[in-house]
Amino acid sequence: MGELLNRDAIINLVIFALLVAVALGAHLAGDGFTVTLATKAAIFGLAGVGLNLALGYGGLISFGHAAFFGIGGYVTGILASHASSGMPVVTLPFTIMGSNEMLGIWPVAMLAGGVAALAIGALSLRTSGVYFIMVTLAFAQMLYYFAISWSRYGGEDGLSFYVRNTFPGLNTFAPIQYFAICAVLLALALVFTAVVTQSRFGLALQAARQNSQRAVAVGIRPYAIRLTAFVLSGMIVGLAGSLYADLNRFVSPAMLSWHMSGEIMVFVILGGVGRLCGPVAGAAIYILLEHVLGGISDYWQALLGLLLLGIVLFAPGGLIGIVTRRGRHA
Amino acid sequence: MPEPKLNEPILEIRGLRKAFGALVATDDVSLDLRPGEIHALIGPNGAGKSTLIKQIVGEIRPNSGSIRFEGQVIDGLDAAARARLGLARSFQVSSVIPDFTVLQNVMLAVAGASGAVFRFHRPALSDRKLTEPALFHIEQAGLADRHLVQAAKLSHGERRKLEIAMALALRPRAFLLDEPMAGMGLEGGRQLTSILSELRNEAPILLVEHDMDAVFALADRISVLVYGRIIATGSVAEIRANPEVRRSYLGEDA
Amino acid sequence: MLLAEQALNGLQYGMMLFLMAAGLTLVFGVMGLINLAHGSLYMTGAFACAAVAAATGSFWLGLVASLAAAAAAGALVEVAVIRRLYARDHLDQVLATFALILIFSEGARWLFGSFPLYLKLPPSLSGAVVLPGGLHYPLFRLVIIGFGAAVAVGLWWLITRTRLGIRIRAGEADREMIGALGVDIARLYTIVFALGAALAGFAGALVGSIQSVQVGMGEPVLILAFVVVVIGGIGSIKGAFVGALLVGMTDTLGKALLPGLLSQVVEASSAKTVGASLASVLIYVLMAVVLIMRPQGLFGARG
Amino acid sequence: EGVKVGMITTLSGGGAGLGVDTRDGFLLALKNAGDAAKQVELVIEDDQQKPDVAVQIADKMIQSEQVDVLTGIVWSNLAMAVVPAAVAQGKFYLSTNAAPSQLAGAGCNPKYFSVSYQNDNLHEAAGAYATDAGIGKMFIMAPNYPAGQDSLSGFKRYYKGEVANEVYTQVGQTDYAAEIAQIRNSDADAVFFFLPGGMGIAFMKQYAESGVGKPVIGPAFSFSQDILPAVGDAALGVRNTAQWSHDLDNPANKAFVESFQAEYGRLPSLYAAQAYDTANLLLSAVAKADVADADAFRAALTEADFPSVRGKFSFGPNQHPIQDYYVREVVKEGDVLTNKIIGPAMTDHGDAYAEQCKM
Amino acid sequence: MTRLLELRDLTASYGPVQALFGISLDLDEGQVVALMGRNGMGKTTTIRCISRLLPHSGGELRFADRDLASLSAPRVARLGVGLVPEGRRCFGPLTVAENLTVAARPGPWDMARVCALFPRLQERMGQIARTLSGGEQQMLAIGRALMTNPRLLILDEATEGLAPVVRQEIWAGVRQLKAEGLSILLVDKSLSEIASVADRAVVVERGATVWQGGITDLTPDLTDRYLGV
Ligand SMILES: Nc1ncnc2c1ncn2[C@@H]1O[C@H](COP(=O)(O)OP(=O)(O)OP(=O)(O)O)[C@@H](O)[C@H]1O
Ligand SMILES: Nc1ncnc2c1ncn2[C@@H]1O[C@H](COP(=O)(O)OP(=O)(O)OP(=O)(O)O)[C@@H](O)[C@H]1O
Ligand SMILES: [Mg+2]
Ligand SMILES: [Mg+2]
Repeated sequence: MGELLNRDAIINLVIFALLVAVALGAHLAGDGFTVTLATKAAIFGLAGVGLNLALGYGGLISFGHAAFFGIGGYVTGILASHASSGMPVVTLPFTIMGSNEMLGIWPVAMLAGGVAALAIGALSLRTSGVYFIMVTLAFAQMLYYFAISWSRYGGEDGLSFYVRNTFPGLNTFAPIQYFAICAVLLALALVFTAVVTQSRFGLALQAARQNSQRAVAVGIRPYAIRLTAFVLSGMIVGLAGSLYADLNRFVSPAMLSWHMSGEIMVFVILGGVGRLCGPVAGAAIYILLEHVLGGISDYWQALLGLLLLGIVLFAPGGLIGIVTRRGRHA
Repeated sequence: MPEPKLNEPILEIRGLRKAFGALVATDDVSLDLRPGEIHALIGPNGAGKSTLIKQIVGEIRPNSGSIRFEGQVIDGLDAAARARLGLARSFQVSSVIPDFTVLQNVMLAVAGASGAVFRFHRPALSDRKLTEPALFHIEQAGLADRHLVQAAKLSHGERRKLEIAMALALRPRAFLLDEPMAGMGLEGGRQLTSILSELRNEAPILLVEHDMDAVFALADRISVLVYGRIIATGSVAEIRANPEVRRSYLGEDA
Repeated sequence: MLLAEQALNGLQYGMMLFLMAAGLTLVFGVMGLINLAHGSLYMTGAFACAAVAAATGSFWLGLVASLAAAAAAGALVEVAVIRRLYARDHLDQVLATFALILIFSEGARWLFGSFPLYLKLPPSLSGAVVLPGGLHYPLFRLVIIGFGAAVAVGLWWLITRTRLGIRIRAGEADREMIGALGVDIARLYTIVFALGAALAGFAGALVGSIQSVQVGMGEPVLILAFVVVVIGGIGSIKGAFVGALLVGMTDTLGKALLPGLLSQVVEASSAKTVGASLASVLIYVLMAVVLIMRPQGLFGARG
Repeated sequence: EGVKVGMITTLSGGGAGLGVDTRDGFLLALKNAGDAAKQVELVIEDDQQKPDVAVQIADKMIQSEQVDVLTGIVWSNLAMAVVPAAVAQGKFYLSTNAAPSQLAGAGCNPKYFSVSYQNDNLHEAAGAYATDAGIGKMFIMAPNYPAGQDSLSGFKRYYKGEVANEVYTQVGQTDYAAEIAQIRNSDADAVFFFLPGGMGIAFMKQYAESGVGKPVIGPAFSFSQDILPAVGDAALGVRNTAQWSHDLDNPANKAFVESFQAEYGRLPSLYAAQAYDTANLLLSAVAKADVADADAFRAALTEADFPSVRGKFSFGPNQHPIQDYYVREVVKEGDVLTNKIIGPAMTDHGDAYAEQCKM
Repeated sequence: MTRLLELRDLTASYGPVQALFGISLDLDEGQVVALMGRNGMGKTTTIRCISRLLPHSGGELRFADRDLASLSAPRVARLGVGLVPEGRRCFGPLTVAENLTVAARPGPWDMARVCALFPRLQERMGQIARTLSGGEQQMLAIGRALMTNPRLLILDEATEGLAPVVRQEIWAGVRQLKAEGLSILLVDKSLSEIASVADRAVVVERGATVWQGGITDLTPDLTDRYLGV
């Protein structure tokens, strides 16, 4: 186990270093767009890392994580747009002003993601299997339709806030500096996940996934364990949503759509379920494919489909599974 | 450990009843488990033995009746809470965490019993508060040299021993074992018999078993459950002699 | 009168949903496979029908073509892809069938172009009829109710009364064991999947002829069909049927009544939009409530 | 010198048809311009109809490819995601289609031009037409999102009769039985609806089946050349409003329609016509001014000195068109369904937001 | 007597882990052969190989003069191998009647005959198999295998987890089947019952055959050595 762990750690480091290297190289070559793509990979990777906590380690196949992604995004968009208009977000029961400070926005986005995950998780976790997949989807769809018709913040048209929020000491509009912010947050999330999954809680979470009846019999409440994992997962994904909103300076219901949920899930599966850096590799490869294939043909989505299909059929452990030549992770 | 008064039952079941639709699986069952004893529960297939165990551990809720454990009424507690109080069970079909090693499985039980699973930072594998007791119980169950093997790769008999180790790790006040001998083979069965007879010194055992050789060798008392009702309770000799038991369970020539 | 018509609409919409969900239930419930590409097979049927109807001028030939094309596509997909996924968990099925959606959609766009196609009901099915009570009602919607009921009965009979159905259910319970008893489950599953696909294609052709036939038409249907299947309980034809009617009624009556009801309490102009918003999430609320009350769906046996 | 143009439009997925027409119309104008088009360097990217992807492409075109002008977005929500940031970074944006009200009123910008219309215009024209036609009571319907809400207010702005009922449908809805029942049971004389894309096709077919038979009025979107073949005969006789039609009688239009058919083998749609005009507007400005001199270039654009396929065309104070709107009727020419102009709906019409625009 | 089943030096693996290292076994038409060995020695694995649920990696596997190596599990079943697997594996959601008909093939065994053998099943025809008691499920599993009209019936721990009285019924059934001339391969831990019904025994140890011969030749020192009795 110990020796394998080391190999995993090396792979994780390599993946993360590659991402940083690509961004830095592109920056030095003056290619801002590739830096943006790397930033997108880091943000989607972060969302994937969040989902992986629930899905990979906890076995909670959520088809509704776009809800938390979108909530994080909307929190950011709403706070930023209120900051620029100077109108308070809420006046009753107490006044909340807008903000364009990332350091102020992130905690709110994570809190909102976490609270939503608590509510959705508390109800959804009563079900399991395919039912769980579908209930989480249902909750995300509710939010999606709500956002579409919520005209106050743009409804279907979405909400633009034109300038990226600020971070003390950095010019967030410079692609490489914004990448740095996202990469650091991603690294923190990876460390957090690594620590949590090795902890007692992680042990209990993985036990509850594999055999919840057994977990109960040794005095563990799977429901509480899973709900906690789901909330942590929602918080991380909420943060990713906030970063994505800032990347685009724009949020829209598309962030809440089932396509988004599906894509986050694809990053995780593509990279390797339950592997620390799997989602990062998955997101990076997905974005790379999207970008490269998009140049080849108008019908590039079909090529993407074929590639994904090939990976499922012939590399069941995901991309990292190919590298380590092992099947699905514990 | 505060010992309860001698012969005061550790587990007292009173008037338990559970119906699945029209089928009454547990029909007004009352039963005691006393310190230091092995109390065997036998009865035909479908008599309601497993259902009774599931009610005691809190996996399913009885329709009526009450369960006291070490003097405390536990009817309102969920399964996890009962496990933490020291009700350790094994499953009719063995149930372990397949991808975990033997050690991780038992550590999980140690962690669960301590009630402190919401610990997020410290690596569990190097937590000596978990590993030391776990290794001790693995040794107790006779799996010492197998603690780094993945549970899925254990043979049937080893898996049953792992279940015992996990039960021990709960530092139980009572064991509830559902057919531990099933599929054990002759030799494995004998080994398990000797482990169980040791175990009764740790805590009393409620033993559900169809292997009559084992039951007759181990049990201090036997209760016979038929169609959800206890039709007889007594010593091995009394039960073997009971004509009703011979007819409905043991068979004519037993 | 309006309420009666809306109730009939709800029934009809439910039947339409059932038609769309029937194939999914079969594959999803009976074979335990999450098939996100169900909507693509639905689209395949609609496109095949439109293409053949345009080429031959006969809607009926198109309908036959939709069955054939979707069944063939289904069989191909099963043999090439799905067969390798039964033993895997739901995640791999999700990813693989997600990939299939991309392939099907872009394939259809490549073959048929980006613009919607023309598919129209034949004169014998179109127009309105007068029902007892003087209600004018489109004939085709009555036909849909008929088809829906027929498919429901047919499927129910197939699954519960025929040996094929018994074998399929046995295979779902224990795939290896049914093989050890001499039943070639692989071939059986190909047949079932093709049948499910054919039903999807058939629904695509029927429903497509009063909706739009275009790339991506299967996606909203897919989600609705999943909602229906899950509300009813996975693996239950009866459940899918009841679920479909429930969803149909809820959606139709919600749309028809909510804005009006709301305008009693809030100011009229926002009542329209707020009511419409509420109506659009109503079925998801329904699903969430059903699953929270009964986590295994209305008629589901397993968790 | 010359100008570098970035076109962001939808070329894959379900909505690709509109983007393809936009691209083809634009390319055709460049082709027809001959040598003059050498001044224009064009890069085209697919936005997949996703706002976030559109933003990222815009960033790329602005940061890496240093385009001067952006164009091509079909959908309002994508435009809202891209345009404000693009013009804030000093780029011109010429809209080939989407023209949300936010960008016409308080959010107007010297670098933003709509060459198509303002989103409300076709609905306003429909309202005006309904008034002119003396329709006493209307049933009006649109999807429940901002563009839908704008469309009904646009209609009501110029409709003087009584609104019998106002219904918002679900975005992406495919079954309209409930709404049709409400139409049947209302005392309205006619129906106005705005249901873009597949929603409109589904509604029209189901409406025709229902036998309700009240006349239908709509904006051109559901009767555009790309959609008509799919709606089929159900569309026959429907009155719809547009600022352009392939049978508009002017030389520029004749040349456009002919060359489009010759080049692509199909009739052009509204989107193709708008993109064609956009390209010609751009060419006219490039001929007069250097894009590096933003004020001069803007002035050249404002003149709108190009042969529009719409006949007369000029910009209002908010740089949205002032133009004529027509009522068209869906007819069959031989086997092909298409639109025929039956008369004007509004002349020299601007939009309701211009006065909020402070430039 | 003709040779019905013949295994020569069969080897097989679960993924990278080899489980069988050389199983040899002979079974003649009409014989009852007991496969014996301690826990985890490869009895069930051998049976899975015979049913082609697990591909063997080496050695020879013949049934009714055919090499089974290239045949699928359903083909082998249709050749006449009827399996009563470890753990019963009745089709839980199906009724008793459906479980019996699901794989029925024409022959002397039909519903009526199975019910005559196990009258209890007759009473429970419409019941969902999942809710049967363990003993009834075991009878159902045997009945289900018989309905395929096998030439060889394989019973893997068919009496595990059953009440003594039910066990006696099952053994009575097995004796009756033998009397009717059916060939049977069985695994069980009750030595006395095996002795009363089997003709021959095959003893496996660590995935290899270590002894085979007539049941009467299975001396106490052999059982002591190999079975730990
Ligand atoms: N969830 C349930 N729903 C309906 N019936 C049930 C349920 N669980 C158990 N039963 C029925 O209750 C009765 C008792 O079952 P139980 O498993 O307790 O028997 P048992 O005594 O343990 O039998 P065995 O010795 O065969 O394990 C059986 O008839 C069984 O079919
Ligand atoms: N699915 C599996 N994957 C890996 N190893 C397995 C698997 N099934 C069995 N084994 C291993 O193969 C060996 C033989 O197992 P098998 O089940 O054939 O034994 P058996 O003789 O039937 O024992 P029992 O009396 O316990 O049923 C054992 O060492 C076991 O651990
Ligand atoms: Mg039991
Ligand atoms: Mg075995």
